Amino acid sequence: MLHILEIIIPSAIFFAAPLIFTALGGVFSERSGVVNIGLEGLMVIGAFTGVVFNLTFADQFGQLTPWLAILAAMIVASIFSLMHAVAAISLRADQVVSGVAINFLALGLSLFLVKMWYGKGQTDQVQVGFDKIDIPILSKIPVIGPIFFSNGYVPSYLAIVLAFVVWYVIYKTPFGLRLRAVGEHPMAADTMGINVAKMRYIAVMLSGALAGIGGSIYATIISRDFSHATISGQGFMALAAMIFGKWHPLGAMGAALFFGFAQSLSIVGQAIPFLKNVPTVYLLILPYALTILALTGFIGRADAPKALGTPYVKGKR
Amino acid sequence: MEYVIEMLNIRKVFGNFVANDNITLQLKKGEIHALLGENGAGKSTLMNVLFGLYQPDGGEIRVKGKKVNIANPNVANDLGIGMVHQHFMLVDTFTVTENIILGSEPTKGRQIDIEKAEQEVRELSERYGLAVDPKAKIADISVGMQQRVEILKTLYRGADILIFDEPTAVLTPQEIQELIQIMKALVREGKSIILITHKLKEIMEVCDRVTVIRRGKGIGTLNVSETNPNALASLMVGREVHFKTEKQPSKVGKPVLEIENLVVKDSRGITAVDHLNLTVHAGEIVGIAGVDGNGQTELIEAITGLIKSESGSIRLNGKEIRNLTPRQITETGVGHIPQDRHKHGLVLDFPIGENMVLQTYYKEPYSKRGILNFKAIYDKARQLIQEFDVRTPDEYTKARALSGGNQQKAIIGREVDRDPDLLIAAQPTRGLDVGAIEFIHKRLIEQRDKGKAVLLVSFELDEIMNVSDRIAVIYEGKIVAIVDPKETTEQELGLLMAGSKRKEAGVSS
Amino acid sequence: MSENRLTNILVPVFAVILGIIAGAIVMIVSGYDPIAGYSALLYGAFGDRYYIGETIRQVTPYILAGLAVAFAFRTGLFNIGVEGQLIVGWLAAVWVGVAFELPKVIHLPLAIVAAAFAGALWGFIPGFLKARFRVHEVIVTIMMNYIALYVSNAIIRSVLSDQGFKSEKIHPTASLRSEFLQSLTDYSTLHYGIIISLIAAVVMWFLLEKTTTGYELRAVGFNQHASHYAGMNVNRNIILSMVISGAFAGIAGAMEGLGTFENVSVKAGFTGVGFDGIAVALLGGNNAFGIILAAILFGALKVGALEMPSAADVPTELVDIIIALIIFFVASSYLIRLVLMRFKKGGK
Amino acid sequence: GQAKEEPKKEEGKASEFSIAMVTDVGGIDDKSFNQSAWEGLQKFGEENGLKKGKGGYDYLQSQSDADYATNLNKLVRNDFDLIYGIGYLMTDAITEIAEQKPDNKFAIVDSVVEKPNVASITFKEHEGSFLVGVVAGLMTKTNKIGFVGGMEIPLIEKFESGFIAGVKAVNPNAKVEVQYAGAFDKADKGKAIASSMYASGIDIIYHAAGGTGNGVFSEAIDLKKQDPNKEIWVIGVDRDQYEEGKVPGTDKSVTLTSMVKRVDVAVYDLATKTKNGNFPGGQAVEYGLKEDGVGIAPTTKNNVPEDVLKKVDEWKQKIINGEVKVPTTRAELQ
Ligand SMILES: Nc1ncnc2c1ncn2[C@@H]1O[C@H](COP(=O)(O)OP(=O)(O)OP(=O)(O)O)[C@@H](O)[C@H]1O
Ligand SMILES: Nc1ncnc2c1ncn2[C@@H]1O[C@H](COP(=O)(O)OP(=O)(O)OP(=O)(O)O)[C@@H](O)[C@H]1O
Ligand SMILES: [Mg+2]
Ligand SMILES: [Mg+2]
Repeated sequence: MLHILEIIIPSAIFFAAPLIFTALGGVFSERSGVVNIGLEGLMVIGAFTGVVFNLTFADQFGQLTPWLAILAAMIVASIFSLMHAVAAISLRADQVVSGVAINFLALGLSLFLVKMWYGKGQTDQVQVGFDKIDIPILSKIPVIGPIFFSNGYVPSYLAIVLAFVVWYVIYKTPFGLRLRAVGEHPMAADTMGINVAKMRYIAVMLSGALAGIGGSIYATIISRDFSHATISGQGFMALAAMIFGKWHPLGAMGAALFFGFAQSLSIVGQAIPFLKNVPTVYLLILPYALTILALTGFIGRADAPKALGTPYVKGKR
Repeated sequence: MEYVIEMLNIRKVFGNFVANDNITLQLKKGEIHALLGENGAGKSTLMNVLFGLYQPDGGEIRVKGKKVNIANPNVANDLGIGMVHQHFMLVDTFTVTENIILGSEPTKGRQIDIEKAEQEVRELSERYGLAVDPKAKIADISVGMQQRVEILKTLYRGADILIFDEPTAVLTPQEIQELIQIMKALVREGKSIILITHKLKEIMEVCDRVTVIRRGKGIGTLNVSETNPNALASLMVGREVHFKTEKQPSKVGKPVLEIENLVVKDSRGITAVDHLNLTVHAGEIVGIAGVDGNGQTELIEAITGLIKSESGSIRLNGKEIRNLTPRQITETGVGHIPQDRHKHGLVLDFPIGENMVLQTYYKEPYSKRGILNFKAIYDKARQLIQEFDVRTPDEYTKARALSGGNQQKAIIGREVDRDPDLLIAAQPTRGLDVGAIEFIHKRLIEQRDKGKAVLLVSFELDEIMNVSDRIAVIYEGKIVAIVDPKETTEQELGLLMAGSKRKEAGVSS
Repeated sequence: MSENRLTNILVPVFAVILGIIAGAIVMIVSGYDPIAGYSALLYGAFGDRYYIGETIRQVTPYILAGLAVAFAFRTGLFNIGVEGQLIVGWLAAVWVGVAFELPKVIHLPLAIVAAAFAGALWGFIPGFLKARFRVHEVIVTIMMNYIALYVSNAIIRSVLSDQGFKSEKIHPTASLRSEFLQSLTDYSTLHYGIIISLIAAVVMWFLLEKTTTGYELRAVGFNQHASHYAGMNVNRNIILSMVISGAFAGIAGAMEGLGTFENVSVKAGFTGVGFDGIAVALLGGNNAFGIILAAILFGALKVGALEMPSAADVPTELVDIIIALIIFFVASSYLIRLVLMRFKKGGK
Repeated sequence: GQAKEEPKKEEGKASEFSIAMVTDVGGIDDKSFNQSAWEGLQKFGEENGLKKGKGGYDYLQSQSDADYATNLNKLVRNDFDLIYGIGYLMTDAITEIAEQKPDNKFAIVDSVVEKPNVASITFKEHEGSFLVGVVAGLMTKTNKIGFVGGMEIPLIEKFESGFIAGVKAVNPNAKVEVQYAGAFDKADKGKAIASSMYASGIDIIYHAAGGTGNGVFSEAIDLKKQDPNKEIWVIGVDRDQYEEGKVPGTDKSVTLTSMVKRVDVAVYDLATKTKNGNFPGGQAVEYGLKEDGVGIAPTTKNNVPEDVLKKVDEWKQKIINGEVKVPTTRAELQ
C-alpha cells in the first residue's frame, strides 16, 4: 500500500503543478472582477514559448535553459493576456467572449508559427528538461519522505510554495485588499482613489504570466514538444480548480492537487491489484465524476466576486 | 471671504443632456449647507464634480480661496473633501476597518498593519460618538451603522469638508436624530458640511443655509432662518405642493388579511418574525412603523410567498395562503410593490412593455395556448404608461433606462392595475422627490377608497402618519402596538419603535 | 430603436471585415500571398458544387451547436458542455441506427429523437445540479465533456463493436444521406441534416421570442429574483434551458452520426464542433438567424481552409486566427459602436 | 468550376504518373507511419523526377476525421493516379470514395478494403513485436516488462500479443504488465504510466502509442538523468526511435531497440508496381519479416550485446520459414 502511495502521490503532484500555477493566475484575474476563460489559451502560449525558447537557446544557456524558458513563457503569455485585458477592461467587451477568442487565437497563432518556423505540425523534442530530484533532507524522512519529497520536479514544489505566497499577497497586503475591493465593488474602490482599470490590468497580466508558467512547465516536463495536442483542456481544468477552490489560492491548490490525485489514481490504478479488474473507463472518468460529486456534496455553492464579469464604467450606477 | 468651498457656474453635460447648468454653491466654514432639488435635478452630479468623480465642462472650483482642479477623488481627499454617497460605497465582504483603510492602508513591512488600523478606527469612532465595531463585517451591520462607516472613511482621511448625499433616505427616526447629533458634533470640531436631502423638516432643523436647484439650474441660496418648508418645496418643484394628502375617513369593511402567530426565520436562520398577529380590513391602509431590521422585510416576503415561514397562519379573505407559491398567492389577489425595485420589481433588461405583464403573461389576453400576444401586451403597457404618467420615450424602452422614480411608477401601475384585494407597498417612495411622493400617496389612498386593503411599510414616519388609517408598530418581529395616527405623535411612535413602552400586543380593533 | 438594431447588425459585419483584413495582414507579414491564400480559401469553400456540398455539410452541425450554446446563454447559463452533449447524441443516434431495422419514416426520426434525448440528459445533469445545489454549470459541463468522451468510447468498443474502434455502418433507413444530394454535389458528403438544422433555428427563435416558456426563460436569464417575485419557477427554468440546449447539441451529434459519418468511432479527443459552436453563437449574437449566417461563415472558412496548404501553401491555422479575431472584434463591439457613433454624428 | 478543371486535366495527363496521400490528424512529421509513408512517397517521387504538387507527388493533412473524405476527393479532382489513405481511420472514407470513383486507384495502409480499385497494405506488426519481445525477454534483469498501448484496438492488440509471445518464448518466467493510455496523443498519461511501471520494478517498456509514447521516453530519460546507473529501457515503435531516447549531455540512449514498420518500403513498392501497370487492386498485401516490412532497428546493436542479437536472428528465421506462428490476438496468444 505504502509503495502504491509512493507511486501515486508524486505523480499526483506532478499532474497538479501546471494546474496550480494556472489556477492561481485565474484567482488573480477573477478576484479583480475579470472572468478569464482564456486560461487555456494562455497555457498554450506558455507551452509554445517555453518549447520554442528551449529549442532555440539550449546551446547558449545549457542547464539554465528551462528556467529561462519559463521566464520567457511568463513574459510572452502576460503580453498576450493584454489582449484580453484591453478588450475586457478598456473596451468593455463581454469577458467570456474575449476569453473564448483568446483560446482560439492562442492555438491558431502558435500552430501557424510552428508550421512557419519548423515547416511541420509539431516542434522537435526539447533536449534540456527539468531534473527529477529528491529534496535533500526531507526525502530522508521515513514513510512520508519517499511519498512526498522524492522523485519530484522542482517546479512542482515551487507551485505549492507559490500558492502560499499568493495567499499572503491577496489577504495580507494592501495590493491584495485593493484587488479584492476592485472585484467586489469597483466603484467603492474608485471613490477611495484606487485606479480600478490599472488594478485589473495588473491582475489579468498576472494571470497571463502564471498560466504561461503552467503551460511551459507542462510542455517541458511532460510532452517535451509542442503540437496541437500538447495543451488540451488543462486550462479548463485549472479554471475548474479555481472555482472549485472558491477563488481562494489555497483552495485552488487543494482542488488542483485533488484533480492530480484522481488523474494519477486513474492511471496507476490499472496497476493496483484490487483495482485491476475494474474496467478502465471507470478509472478514466474518475477524476471528473469525483469533481462533480465533491462540488455537489460537501463543497456546495461557491460565490464569485460580486463584480465578476461586469466592466466598470466610471459614474455609472 | 471665509468660504471653504466655492463652486462657481459649474456646468456638467452627459452626452447632450445638461445635468448641471451654471450652478453656483458657496460653503462657509463651520456651516451645514443644504442642497435641495427633485430627483434628477443634478445634486449628486454636482457633488460628484466636487469630489472629483466627474470633471466639470465649465465653471471653476475654489477651495479656501485658491482655484483647484479636482482630477480624481485622491485630489479631493488631499484637499480635505470627503463624501458620503447616496448609494453606499462599501465592500460588504470586508470588515469595517478594511473598508475604512482601503486605499491608504497602514503597513508594517509589506503587510497591512491591521491592529494599528483597528486601533485608529476605534479612537475616531469614540471621538465622534459613532460606536462602530472595527472588526464587524459590513454585511452583518445595520444600514445606520454602514452610514457611520462611510462617515469614518472621510474622517480617517482627515476630511474637514463633508458631503452627505441623501443620508437620511435610508435611516429611521432614531438614527436620523443620532445622525443630526453627529453632524452637529462634526461642525463643533470645525468641519463644514454639505447635506443633500429631500426632507424639508431636516433642513429646517439642522441647516444654516440652503441652495435650491431645479432641472440642473441653480435657483438660489437662502438662509434657513428666513424661509419655510412650503416656500422651499415650491421653489424646488416650481409649483405648489401639498404635504398632507387629503383623504376622507376610511369605510372599514370585512377583514382581508389575517395573520396569526406567524413565525419566520431570516436567511441566517434567526427568528425575524416572532408569533406576529395582524389584521388588515377592506377599505383601510395599515401602516407598519418600525426600525429597519425588525422583521418588516421577512413579514412581507412571507406573506407574498418569497420565503417560507415556520408556523402560524396567513389568511386572505379567509383562505389559508401560508407557504403557497408566489404565483398561487398573486392569483388569490395580492399585489406587491417590492422594497427593492431593481432586485424584485423589474427585469431591467426587458422593455417596459414586457415588464407590465410580469405576473400575467400566461393569462389571456396576453397569451393563448402558450403563445404570447404582443399586441395585447403593448396595448396594456401604453395604457398604464399614460395612466400613471411614466416618463419614458416609448413602451419598447428598456426599464433600465428609466429613473428610479419612473421605474417606481411603472411598478405601482402594474400592481394596482391587477386590482388585488390586498396591496402591499414596501418603501414605495424611497428616494423620490415630493412630486412623485404626492402622486404615489394619492394612488394608495385611491385603492383604499375602492374598498381594497392596503399594507404600507415605510421608515418615513411622516409618510406613515399622513397616509395610514391605523399604524402597527413592529419591534423585534412582534406588533407591539396599534395606534391611531390622529392620536399619536412622532415622539411616541419613536419610543414604541425603540421598544421602550409596550401596549397590549397587536389584536386588531 | 431601429438605429440600435442597425448597429447590432453592423457590428458583426464590421467584425468579419476587420477579421479578414487582419488575416491578410498576417499572411503578408509572414510572407505568404494573401490574394492566393484567400482565392484558395474561396475556391475550397465554394469553388464548385462538390465544395459547396462539403461546406453546407460542415455548416449543419455548426448551426445546431451554435443554437445550443446560444439557448443557454439567453437564459443566463454558459454551456461549455455542448461538445459532450454532441458526443452522446452522436452515439445514441448511431446506436439506434444500427440496433433496429425499421421503415425510414420511423427509423430516422427515432434515431434523431434518441440523440436529442441523450443530449438533453447530458444537459439535464448540470442544469439540475445548478438548480438544486447551485453548482457552477461551467465546471460541471466541462467535466461532463470528458465523461461523455470516455464513456462513449467505452460503449463503442464493448457494445457497438467487438473491441473494435468503430461501430458498424447504420442501416440506410436511419441515414440522412441521399443519392440525390450526392449526385447534385458530385459525391460530397452533403446530407439532409441541413434542413433539420434550419428547422431547429426556427424552433429556437419561436420558442424564445413568441411563447410564454421563452418569456420565462428570458426573464430568469436576466433577473432570477424578479422572476421568482413574478411567480415563475426559477429552478425549473434553469433545468429546462439546459435540457433544451443539450437537445440541440444532441441533434448536432446525430447530424454527424446519421449524415456525415454514418457510424461512430472511438475518439482520441474532442470533435471541436461543440467549442466552435461557442464562436458561432457569439458571432450570431445568440440570435437564431444570426447563428445561421455565422455558421455559414465559419463552415466555409473551415472547409475552404483545407485548400490553402496545397494551393497557396498557407497553413490551415490561418483560418483559426481569423475566426479568433472575428470573435475578438465582436467582443470589443464597444469600439466599433463608438466608431459608428462618430460616423452618425458626422452625418448630422 | 468546369473551366478551372479542364487545363488541370491536360497537365495532369501530360505529366507522368502522379501519386499523393492523405494523412490523418498526425501529419507527415508524426515520427510514425504518416512520416514514414511520406518518406516512401518522396523517395518514389525523386527517383522518378516528379515535382512536389499537382501532377507530381503530394500530401494533404486532415484537421479532423471529417476531412478524410474531403481531402481524398480533393486529390481525385487533381487527377492523381494513385491515392493513399494512411491509417486505419481512413477505412470508411476510402471504401466510400472507391465506390464513387471506380476509375481511380486507391490504396489504404493498416487496414483492408475489399474493392477492385483499392490495394490494401497491412503489416505483420506481431512478427516485429515478437522480435523486440525476444530482446526484452533476454535483456530484462527484473523479469518484469511493460507494454504501453495507445488505444485498445485490434491493430494495437497485434503488437501486444506478438510482444508477449516473444518474451515468453525466451523467458517464460518474465511477467509482462500491459496498460493502455486510451489515446495516441496523451504524453502526460504515457509519462505517468511509465513512472508507475518503472517504480514497480519494470525495467523495459515497449510502447505502441504514438505521441503518448513521448511521455514514456521523457520519464525514462528523467529517471536516467537522476540516476545514470539505473538500468531502464524503452522499446520504440514504427520507426527507429534511438534519437528520441537520447539522454541529454551524454551519448547514451534509453532506447533499447525499436520495432520498425517500413511503411515507406510498402508505399514505395506499391507505387512502383502500379506505375509498371500491375496495380494489385482488390488485394491485401501484407508486409512481414519476409518482405522486410517489419523488423528491428539497426541501432539495436548500440545497447544490445552480440549474442542476444544472434538469438533474435534465429527466431527471425524460424518465423520467416514458418516454424513459429506468431499470435495476432490475445485469444491466439493463449
Ligand atoms: N452618469 C450619467 N450619465 C448620463 N446622465 C446622467 C449621469 N448621471 C446623472 N445623469 C443625468 O443627470 C441628471 C441629474 O442626476 P443626479 O443623479 O445628479 O440627480 P439627483 O439630483 O442626485 O437625483 P436624486 O435626488 O434622485 O439623487 C439625471 O436626470 C440624469 O438623467
Ligand atoms: N449613469 C447614468 N446614466 C443615465 N442616467 C442616470 C445614470 N445614473 C443615474 N441616472 C439618472 O439620474 C437620475 C437620478 O439618479 P438616481 O439613481 O439618484 O435616481 P433616483 O430616482 O434617486 O433612484 P435611486 O432610488 O437609485 O436614488 C435618475 O433619473 C437616474 O435614472
Ligand atoms: Mg442623487
Ligand atoms: Mg435618489
